[in-house]
Amino acid sequence: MPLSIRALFFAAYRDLLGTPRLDVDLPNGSTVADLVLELRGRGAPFDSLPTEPAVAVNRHYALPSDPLQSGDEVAFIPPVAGG
Amino acid sequence: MPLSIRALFFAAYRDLLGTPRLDVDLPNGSTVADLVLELRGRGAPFDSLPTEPAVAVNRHYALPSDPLQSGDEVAFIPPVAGG
Amino acid sequence: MIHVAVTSDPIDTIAVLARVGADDHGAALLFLGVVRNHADGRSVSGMTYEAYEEMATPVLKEIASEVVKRCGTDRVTIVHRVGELAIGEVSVAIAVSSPHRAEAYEASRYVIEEIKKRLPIWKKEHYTDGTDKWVEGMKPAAPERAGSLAERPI
Amino acid sequence: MIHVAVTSDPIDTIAVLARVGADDHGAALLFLGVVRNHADGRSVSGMTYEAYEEMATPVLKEIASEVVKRCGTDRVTIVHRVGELAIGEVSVAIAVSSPHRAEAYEASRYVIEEIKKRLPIWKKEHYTDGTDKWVEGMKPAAPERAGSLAERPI
Repeated sequence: MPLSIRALFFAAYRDLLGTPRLDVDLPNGSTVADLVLELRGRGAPFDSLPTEPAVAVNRHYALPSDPLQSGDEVAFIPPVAGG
Repeated sequence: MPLSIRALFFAAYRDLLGTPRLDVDLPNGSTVADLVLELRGRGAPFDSLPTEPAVAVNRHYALPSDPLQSGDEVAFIPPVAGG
Repeated sequence: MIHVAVTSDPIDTIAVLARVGADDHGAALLFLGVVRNHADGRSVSGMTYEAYEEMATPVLKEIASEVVKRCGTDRVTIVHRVGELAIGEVSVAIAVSSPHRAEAYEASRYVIEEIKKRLPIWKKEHYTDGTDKWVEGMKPAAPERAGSLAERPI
Repeated sequence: MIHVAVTSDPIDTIAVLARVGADDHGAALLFLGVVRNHADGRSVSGMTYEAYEEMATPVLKEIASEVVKRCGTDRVTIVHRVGELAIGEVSVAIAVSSPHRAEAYEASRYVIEEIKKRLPIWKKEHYTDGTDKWVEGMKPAAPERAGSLAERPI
Protein backbone atom coordinates (compact mmCIF):
# COMPACT_ATOMS: atom_id res chain seq x y z
CA MET A 1 0.00 0.00 0.00
CA PRO A 2 1.51 3.33 -1.01
CA LEU A 3 1.84 6.36 1.28
CA SER A 4 -0.75 9.10 0.82
CA ILE A 5 0.87 12.46 1.46
CA ARG A 6 -0.68 15.89 1.42
CA ALA A 7 1.82 18.47 0.18
CA LEU A 8 1.21 22.15 1.00
CA PHE A 9 2.71 25.10 -0.87
CA PHE A 10 2.87 28.63 0.50
CA ALA A 11 3.62 32.10 -0.81
CA ALA A 12 6.18 32.03 -3.64
CA TYR A 13 5.95 28.23 -3.98
CA ARG A 14 2.17 28.37 -4.31
CA ASP A 15 2.47 31.10 -6.93
CA LEU A 16 5.13 29.06 -8.74
CA LEU A 17 3.07 25.86 -8.85
CA GLY A 18 -0.34 27.52 -9.17
CA THR A 19 -1.79 25.43 -6.34
CA PRO A 20 -1.77 25.53 -2.53
CA ARG A 21 -1.87 21.75 -2.11
CA LEU A 22 -1.40 18.45 -3.86
CA ASP A 23 -2.09 14.86 -2.83
CA VAL A 24 0.84 12.61 -3.67
CA ASP A 25 1.21 8.83 -3.47
CA LEU A 26 4.68 7.52 -2.68
CA PRO A 27 6.15 4.05 -2.19
CA ASN A 28 6.33 2.75 1.37
CA GLY A 29 9.49 3.86 3.17
CA SER A 30 9.71 7.14 1.28
CA THR A 31 11.42 10.11 2.92
CA VAL A 32 11.06 13.86 2.64
CA ALA A 33 13.85 13.81 0.06
CA ASP A 34 11.95 11.22 -2.00
CA LEU A 35 8.89 13.48 -2.08
CA VAL A 36 10.99 16.42 -3.29
CA LEU A 37 12.53 14.18 -5.98
CA GLU A 38 9.13 12.92 -7.09
CA LEU A 39 7.75 16.44 -7.43
CA ARG A 40 10.79 17.93 -9.17
CA GLY A 41 10.71 14.95 -11.54
CA ARG A 42 7.37 16.12 -12.87
CA GLY A 43 9.09 18.84 -14.88
CA ALA A 44 8.03 22.47 -15.20
CA PRO A 45 7.00 24.23 -13.04
CA PHE A 46 7.85 21.65 -10.32
CA ASP A 47 11.50 21.48 -11.29
CA SER A 48 11.81 25.09 -10.17
CA LEU A 49 11.41 24.00 -6.54
CA PRO A 50 14.78 23.97 -4.73
CA THR A 51 16.56 20.62 -4.58
CA GLU A 52 16.57 20.92 -0.79
CA PRO A 53 13.72 23.17 0.30
CA ALA A 54 12.82 23.75 3.95
CA VAL A 55 10.01 21.31 4.74
CA ALA A 56 7.73 20.83 7.71
CA VAL A 57 6.12 17.47 8.38
CA ASN A 58 2.96 17.76 10.46
CA ARG A 59 3.98 21.33 11.38
CA HIS A 60 7.50 20.55 12.56
CA TYR A 61 10.59 21.33 10.54
CA ALA A 62 11.98 18.09 9.13
CA LEU A 63 15.19 16.70 7.66
CA PRO A 64 15.45 15.36 4.09
CA SER A 65 16.12 11.94 5.59
CA ASP A 66 12.97 11.93 7.72
CA PRO A 67 10.64 9.07 6.75
CA LEU A 68 7.06 9.83 5.80
CA GLN A 69 3.89 8.14 6.98
CA SER A 70 0.54 7.92 5.26
CA GLY A 71 -1.57 10.96 6.11
CA ASP A 72 1.42 13.23 6.72
CA GLU A 73 0.99 16.92 5.96
CA VAL A 74 4.19 18.01 4.26
CA ALA A 75 4.58 21.77 3.89
CA PHE A 76 7.09 23.34 1.53
CA ILE A 77 8.35 26.41 3.36
CA PRO A 78 9.84 29.19 1.22
CA PRO A 79 12.46 31.34 2.97
CA VAL A 80 10.48 32.95 5.78
CA ALA A 81 10.02 36.69 6.16
CA GLY A 82 7.93 37.35 9.22
CA GLY A 83 8.17 40.35 11.50
CA MET B 1 34.57 91.51 46.24
CA PRO B 2 33.80 87.93 47.24
CA LEU B 3 31.89 85.42 45.09
CA SER B 4 28.28 84.81 46.01
CA ILE B 5 27.41 81.18 45.34
CA ARG B 6 24.12 79.38 45.75
CA ALA B 7 24.66 75.76 46.79
CA LEU B 8 21.84 73.23 46.24
CA PHE B 9 21.48 69.90 48.04
CA PHE B 10 19.27 67.07 46.84
CA ALA B 11 17.92 63.80 48.18
CA ALA B 12 20.33 62.18 50.67
CA TYR B 13 22.50 65.34 50.85
CA ARG B 14 19.50 67.50 51.69
CA ASP B 15 18.41 65.05 54.37
CA LEU B 16 21.97 64.98 55.72
CA LEU B 17 22.31 68.77 55.94
CA GLY B 18 18.68 69.51 56.74
CA THR B 19 18.46 72.16 54.04
CA PRO B 20 17.92 72.23 50.25
CA ARG B 21 20.08 75.33 49.70
CA LEU B 22 22.68 77.58 51.19
CA ASP B 23 24.18 80.89 50.08
CA VAL B 24 27.94 80.86 50.44
CA ASP B 25 30.50 83.64 50.00
CA LEU B 26 33.93 82.60 48.73
CA PRO B 27 37.15 84.49 47.88
CA ASN B 28 37.61 85.54 44.28
CA GLY B 29 39.17 82.82 42.14
CA SER B 30 37.60 80.00 44.16
CA THR B 31 36.93 76.68 42.48
CA VAL B 32 34.39 73.90 42.97
CA ALA B 33 36.95 72.14 45.17
CA ASP B 34 37.28 75.28 47.32
CA LEU B 35 33.52 75.35 47.90
CA VAL B 36 33.54 71.72 48.98
CA LEU B 37 36.46 72.44 51.36
CA GLU B 38 34.70 75.47 52.83
CA LEU B 39 31.53 73.49 53.49
CA ARG B 40 33.24 70.41 54.90
CA GLY B 41 35.29 72.73 57.13
CA ARG B 42 32.12 73.77 58.92
CA GLY B 43 32.09 70.49 60.82
CA ALA B 44 29.08 68.23 61.43
CA PRO B 45 26.95 67.53 59.51
CA PHE B 46 28.81 69.19 56.58
CA ASP B 47 31.92 67.07 57.07
CA SER B 48 29.81 64.04 56.09
CA LEU B 49 29.71 65.29 52.50
CA PRO B 50 32.11 63.34 50.28
CA THR B 51 35.53 64.90 49.75
CA GLU B 52 34.85 64.83 46.01
CA PRO B 53 31.13 64.82 45.39
CA ALA B 54 29.59 65.05 41.93
CA VAL B 55 28.78 68.70 41.38
CA ALA B 56 26.90 70.58 38.69
CA VAL B 57 27.59 74.25 38.07
CA ASN B 58 24.68 76.02 36.45
CA ARG B 59 23.18 72.62 35.57
CA HIS B 60 26.27 71.12 33.91
CA TYR B 61 28.48 68.55 35.57
CA ALA B 62 31.72 70.24 36.64
CA LEU B 63 35.26 69.33 37.63
CA PRO B 64 36.72 70.11 41.07
CA SER B 65 39.15 72.47 39.33
CA ASP B 66 36.39 74.47 37.59
CA PRO B 67 36.45 78.11 38.72
CA LEU B 68 33.29 79.65 40.12
CA GLN B 69 31.71 82.98 39.27
CA SER B 70 29.44 85.12 41.39
CA GLY B 71 25.83 84.02 40.97
CA ASP B 72 26.69 80.43 40.08
CA GLU B 73 24.21 77.72 41.09
CA VAL B 74 26.27 74.83 42.42
CA ALA B 75 24.33 71.62 42.92
CA PHE B 76 25.66 68.75 45.01
CA ILE B 77 24.55 65.60 43.20
CA PRO B 78 24.30 62.41 45.25
CA PRO B 79 24.82 59.19 43.29
CA VAL B 80 21.93 59.22 40.81
CA ALA B 81 19.25 56.53 40.66
CA GLY B 82 16.81 57.41 37.92
CA GLY B 83 14.92 54.96 35.77
CA MET C 1 2.30 33.57 31.30
CA ILE C 2 2.76 33.13 27.60
CA HIS C 3 0.31 34.42 25.03
CA VAL C 4 0.76 34.17 21.26
CA ALA C 5 -1.55 34.80 18.32
CA VAL C 6 -1.65 35.12 14.55
CA THR C 7 -4.46 37.43 13.55
CA SER C 8 -5.92 39.20 10.54
CA ASP C 9 -7.31 41.98 12.78
CA PRO C 10 -5.29 45.14 13.44
CA ILE C 11 -3.07 44.53 16.47
CA ASP C 12 -4.17 46.24 19.67
CA THR C 13 -0.66 47.14 20.83
CA ILE C 14 -1.88 48.48 24.16
CA ALA C 15 -3.59 45.20 24.92
CA VAL C 16 -0.39 43.33 24.02
CA LEU C 17 1.62 45.46 26.44
CA ALA C 18 -1.04 45.14 29.13
CA ARG C 19 -0.61 41.36 29.12
CA VAL C 20 2.86 41.55 30.63
CA GLY C 21 4.07 43.00 33.91
CA ALA C 22 4.05 41.69 37.46
CA ASP C 23 4.55 43.18 40.90
CA ASP C 24 8.12 41.93 41.00
CA HIS C 25 8.96 43.09 37.46
CA GLY C 26 10.87 46.34 37.07
CA ALA C 27 11.04 46.47 33.27
CA ALA C 28 8.63 46.04 30.38
CA LEU C 29 9.43 46.28 26.69
CA LEU C 30 7.13 46.52 23.70
CA PHE C 31 8.57 45.98 20.22
CA LEU C 32 6.55 46.85 17.14
CA GLY C 33 7.37 45.85 13.59
CA VAL C 34 5.81 48.40 11.27
CA VAL C 35 5.21 48.40 7.51
CA ARG C 36 7.42 51.06 5.99
CA ASN C 37 7.22 52.94 2.75
CA HIS C 38 10.38 51.71 1.08
CA ALA C 39 12.52 48.60 0.70
CA ASP C 40 15.83 48.20 -1.10
CA GLY C 41 15.40 51.64 -2.57
CA ARG C 42 11.96 50.92 -3.98
CA SER C 43 8.83 52.80 -2.99
CA VAL C 44 6.34 50.53 -1.20
CA SER C 45 2.60 51.10 -1.04
CA GLY C 46 1.64 48.17 1.19
CA MET C 47 2.34 44.61 2.20
CA THR C 48 0.54 41.28 2.19
CA TYR C 49 1.42 38.87 5.00
CA GLU C 50 0.63 35.19 4.63
CA ALA C 51 1.05 32.54 7.31
CA TYR C 52 0.99 28.78 7.59
CA GLU C 53 -1.25 29.44 10.54
CA GLU C 54 -1.54 25.91 11.90
CA MET C 55 2.24 25.87 12.25
CA ALA C 56 2.91 29.55 13.00
CA THR C 57 1.05 29.53 16.30
CA PRO C 58 2.96 26.56 17.74
CA VAL C 59 6.26 28.02 16.51
CA LEU C 60 5.47 31.28 18.34
CA LYS C 61 4.66 29.28 21.47
CA GLU C 62 7.93 27.44 21.12
CA ILE C 63 9.89 30.69 20.78
CA ALA C 64 8.11 32.14 23.82
CA SER C 65 8.88 29.01 25.85
CA GLU C 66 12.54 29.28 24.92
CA VAL C 67 12.56 32.86 26.19
CA VAL C 68 11.14 31.75 29.52
CA LYS C 69 13.97 29.23 29.86
CA ARG C 70 16.79 31.45 28.57
CA CYS C 71 15.94 34.89 29.86
CA GLY C 72 14.19 34.14 33.11
CA THR C 73 11.01 36.01 32.35
CA ASP C 74 7.65 34.28 32.40
CA ARG C 75 5.73 37.10 30.72
CA VAL C 76 5.88 37.02 26.95
CA THR C 77 3.20 38.06 24.50
CA ILE C 78 3.63 37.82 20.73
CA VAL C 79 1.00 38.79 18.18
CA HIS C 80 1.66 38.60 14.43
CA ARG C 81 -0.63 40.11 11.85
CA VAL C 82 -1.56 38.58 8.49
CA GLY C 83 -3.43 39.94 5.48
CA GLU C 84 -3.21 43.28 3.69
CA LEU C 85 -1.29 45.92 5.65
CA ALA C 86 -0.94 49.61 4.85
CA ILE C 87 2.15 51.73 5.51
CA GLY C 88 2.46 52.41 9.25
CA GLU C 89 0.43 49.38 10.30
CA VAL C 90 1.89 47.06 12.92
CA SER C 91 2.89 43.64 11.56
CA VAL C 92 4.18 42.19 14.82
CA ALA C 93 3.99 43.20 18.49
CA ILE C 94 6.21 41.62 21.14
CA ALA C 95 5.78 42.45 24.82
CA VAL C 96 7.96 41.10 27.61
CA SER C 97 8.52 42.03 31.21
CA SER C 98 11.11 40.90 33.73
CA PRO C 99 12.57 41.76 37.14
CA HIS C 100 15.46 43.70 35.55
CA ARG C 101 15.90 45.48 32.25
CA ALA C 102 18.75 43.39 30.82
CA GLU C 103 16.57 40.28 30.55
CA ALA C 104 13.72 42.24 28.99
CA TYR C 105 15.95 43.53 26.18
CA GLU C 106 17.48 40.09 25.69
CA ALA C 107 14.09 38.39 25.59
CA SER C 108 12.54 40.89 23.19
CA ARG C 109 15.48 40.70 20.81
CA TYR C 110 15.53 36.92 20.95
CA VAL C 111 11.87 36.72 19.95
CA ILE C 112 12.15 38.99 16.93
CA GLU C 113 15.37 37.34 15.70
CA GLU C 114 13.84 33.86 15.98
CA ILE C 115 10.70 35.04 14.22
CA LYS C 116 12.85 36.18 11.31
CA LYS C 117 14.60 32.80 11.23
CA ARG C 118 11.79 30.30 11.52
CA LEU C 119 8.26 31.62 11.77
CA PRO C 120 6.38 30.32 8.69
CA ILE C 121 5.16 33.71 7.57
CA TRP C 122 5.85 35.43 4.26
CA LYS C 123 5.34 38.92 2.97
CA LYS C 124 4.73 40.32 -0.45
CA GLU C 125 5.75 43.89 -1.08
CA HIS C 126 3.45 45.99 -3.22
CA TYR C 127 5.34 48.78 -4.97
CA THR C 128 3.95 52.13 -5.93
CA ASP C 129 4.65 51.28 -9.59
CA GLY C 130 1.99 48.54 -9.39
CA THR C 131 4.32 45.54 -9.26
CA ASP C 132 4.82 43.24 -6.30
CA LYS C 133 7.31 40.68 -5.03
CA TRP C 134 7.65 38.09 -2.26
CA VAL C 135 10.37 39.29 0.10
CA GLU C 136 13.50 37.15 0.02
CA GLY C 137 13.66 35.76 3.54
CA MET C 138 15.70 33.23 5.46
CA LYS C 139 15.68 29.50 4.95
CA PRO C 140 14.70 27.94 8.29
CA ALA C 141 17.42 25.69 9.67
CA ALA C 142 16.81 21.95 9.66
CA PRO C 143 16.07 20.56 13.14
CA GLU C 144 19.06 19.51 15.22
CA ARG C 145 18.38 15.81 15.52
CA ALA C 146 18.99 12.53 13.76
CA GLY C 147 16.29 11.80 11.21
CA SER C 148 14.64 8.85 12.86
CA LEU C 149 10.98 8.06 13.28
CA ALA C 150 11.43 7.60 17.01
CA GLU C 151 12.71 11.13 17.51
CA ARG C 152 10.26 12.85 15.22
CA PRO C 153 7.50 14.67 17.07
CA ILE C 154 4.20 12.97 16.30
CA MET D 1 11.87 64.78 16.62
CA ILE D 2 12.98 64.69 20.20
CA HIS D 3 10.60 65.06 23.11
CA VAL D 4 11.59 64.81 26.77
CA ALA D 5 9.78 65.60 30.01
CA VAL D 6 9.98 65.22 33.77
CA THR D 7 6.51 65.07 35.23
CA SER D 8 4.67 64.44 38.47
CA ASP D 9 1.63 63.16 36.55
CA PRO D 10 1.20 59.46 35.79
CA ILE D 11 2.93 58.72 32.47
CA ASP D 12 0.61 58.15 29.52
CA THR D 13 2.67 55.37 27.95
CA ILE D 14 0.47 55.18 24.87
CA ALA D 15 1.03 58.86 24.19
CA VAL D 16 4.79 58.36 24.60
CA LEU D 17 4.76 55.55 22.05
CA ALA D 18 2.52 57.54 19.70
CA ARG D 19 5.15 60.29 19.50
CA VAL D 20 7.55 58.07 17.55
CA GLY D 21 7.22 56.34 14.21
CA ALA D 22 7.55 57.54 10.65
CA ASP D 23 6.59 56.22 7.25
CA ASP D 24 10.14 55.03 6.65
CA HIS D 25 10.55 53.45 10.09
CA GLY D 26 10.11 49.69 10.36
CA ALA D 27 10.64 49.32 14.12
CA ALA D 28 9.39 51.02 17.26
CA LEU D 29 10.34 50.18 20.82
CA LEU D 30 8.77 51.26 24.10
CA PHE D 31 10.68 50.66 27.33
CA LEU D 32 8.96 51.06 30.68
CA GLY D 33 10.66 51.20 34.05
CA VAL D 34 8.18 50.04 36.66
CA VAL D 35 8.18 50.23 40.47
CA ARG D 36 8.48 46.71 41.82
CA ASN D 37 7.60 45.23 45.15
CA HIS D 38 11.04 44.21 46.34
CA ALA D 39 14.66 45.34 46.30
CA ASP D 40 17.72 43.58 47.63
CA GLY D 41 15.49 41.04 49.30
CA ARG D 42 13.40 43.67 51.11
CA SER D 43 9.67 44.11 50.60
CA VAL D 44 8.90 47.50 49.04
CA SER D 45 5.57 49.34 49.38
CA GLY D 46 6.34 52.34 47.15
CA MET D 47 8.92 54.76 45.91
CA THR D 48 9.53 58.52 46.02
CA TYR D 49 11.34 59.99 43.00
CA GLU D 50 12.99 63.38 43.32
CA ALA D 51 14.61 65.34 40.48
CA TYR D 52 16.81 68.35 40.05
CA GLU D 53 14.27 69.32 37.45
CA GLU D 54 15.99 72.36 35.98
CA MET D 55 18.95 70.11 35.15
CA ALA D 56 17.15 66.81 34.48
CA THR D 57 15.28 68.09 31.46
CA PRO D 58 18.39 69.36 29.64
CA VAL D 59 20.26 66.14 30.51
CA LEU D 60 17.41 64.11 28.96
CA LYS D 61 17.60 66.32 25.88
CA GLU D 62 21.35 65.77 25.71
CA ILE D 63 20.93 61.99 25.95
CA ALA D 64 18.27 62.05 23.23
CA SER D 65 20.52 64.14 20.99
CA GLU D 66 23.35 61.67 21.45
CA VAL D 67 21.01 58.88 20.35
CA VAL D 68 20.17 60.75 17.18
CA LYS D 69 23.88 61.04 16.36
CA ARG D 70 24.90 57.53 17.40
CA CYS D 71 21.97 55.37 16.36
CA GLY D 72 20.63 57.17 13.33
CA THR D 73 17.11 57.59 14.59
CA ASP D 74 15.52 61.01 14.89
CA ARG D 75 12.52 59.86 16.91
CA VAL D 76 13.17 59.69 20.61
CA THR D 77 10.73 60.39 23.44
CA ILE D 78 11.70 60.15 27.11
CA VAL D 79 9.38 60.87 30.02
CA HIS D 80 10.49 60.45 33.63
CA ARG D 81 8.10 60.56 36.55
CA VAL D 82 8.73 62.19 39.93
CA GLY D 83 6.80 62.13 43.19
CA GLU D 84 5.18 59.27 45.08
CA LEU D 85 4.83 56.09 43.03
CA ALA D 86 2.98 52.91 43.94
CA ILE D 87 4.02 49.37 42.99
CA GLY D 88 3.38 48.82 39.28
CA GLU D 89 3.49 52.49 38.34
CA VAL D 90 5.73 53.55 35.47
CA SER D 91 8.76 55.60 36.54
CA VAL D 92 10.22 56.09 33.07
CA ALA D 93 8.99 55.57 29.51
CA ILE D 94 11.35 55.59 26.53
CA ALA D 95 10.04 55.35 22.98
CA VAL D 96 12.22 55.22 19.88
CA SER D 97 11.64 54.30 16.27
CA SER D 98 14.04 53.71 13.41
CA PRO D 99 14.22 52.30 9.90
CA HIS D 100 15.51 48.93 11.18
CA ARG D 101 15.18 47.12 14.48
CA ALA D 102 18.86 46.98 15.45
CA GLU D 103 19.10 50.75 15.86
CA ALA D 104 15.87 50.87 17.84
CA TYR D 105 17.17 48.37 20.39
CA GLU D 106 20.53 50.13 20.54
CA ALA D 107 18.93 53.55 20.99
CA SER D 108 16.50 52.40 23.67
CA ARG D 109 19.21 50.68 25.65
CA TYR D 110 21.55 53.66 25.34
CA VAL D 111 18.92 55.98 26.79
CA ILE D 112 18.15 53.88 29.84
CA GLU D 113 21.82 53.18 30.58
CA GLU D 114 22.72 56.87 30.34
CA ILE D 115 19.75 57.78 32.54
CA LYS D 116 21.11 55.46 35.21
CA LYS D 117 24.55 57.06 34.90
CA ARG D 118 23.85 60.75 34.86
CA LEU D 119 20.24 61.88 35.11
CA PRO D 120 19.96 63.92 38.34
CA ILE D 121 17.08 61.93 39.78
CA TRP D 122 17.01 60.01 43.03
CA LYS D 123 14.63 57.50 44.53
CA LYS D 124 13.74 56.63 48.08
CA GLU D 125 12.44 53.13 48.71
CA HIS D 126 9.64 52.77 51.21
CA TYR D 127 9.65 49.35 52.82
CA THR D 128 6.63 47.50 54.12
CA ASP D 129 8.18 47.60 57.61
CA GLY D 130 7.70 51.39 57.62
CA THR D 131 11.35 52.36 57.07
CA ASP D 132 12.76 54.01 53.96
CA LYS D 133 16.13 54.59 52.28
CA TRP D 134 17.60 56.54 49.40
CA VAL D 135 18.71 54.03 46.76
CA GLU D 136 22.48 53.81 46.34
CA GLY D 137 22.99 54.98 42.78
CA MET D 138 25.89 55.82 40.48
CA LYS D 139 28.21 58.78 40.83
CA PRO D 140 27.96 60.75 37.59
CA ALA D 141 31.29 60.92 35.78
CA ALA D 142 33.09 64.25 35.66
CA PRO D 143 32.90 65.91 32.24
CA GLU D 144 35.60 65.02 29.75
CA ARG D 145 37.25 68.37 29.34
CA ALA D 146 39.97 70.53 30.81
CA GLY D 147 38.65 72.66 33.63
CA SER D 148 38.92 76.08 32.04
CA LEU D 149 36.45 78.92 31.99
CA ALA D 150 36.60 79.12 28.21
CA GLU D 151 35.43 75.55 27.75
CA ARG D 152 32.77 75.59 30.41
CA PRO D 153 29.26 75.83 29.00
CA ILE D 154 27.72 79.13 30.08
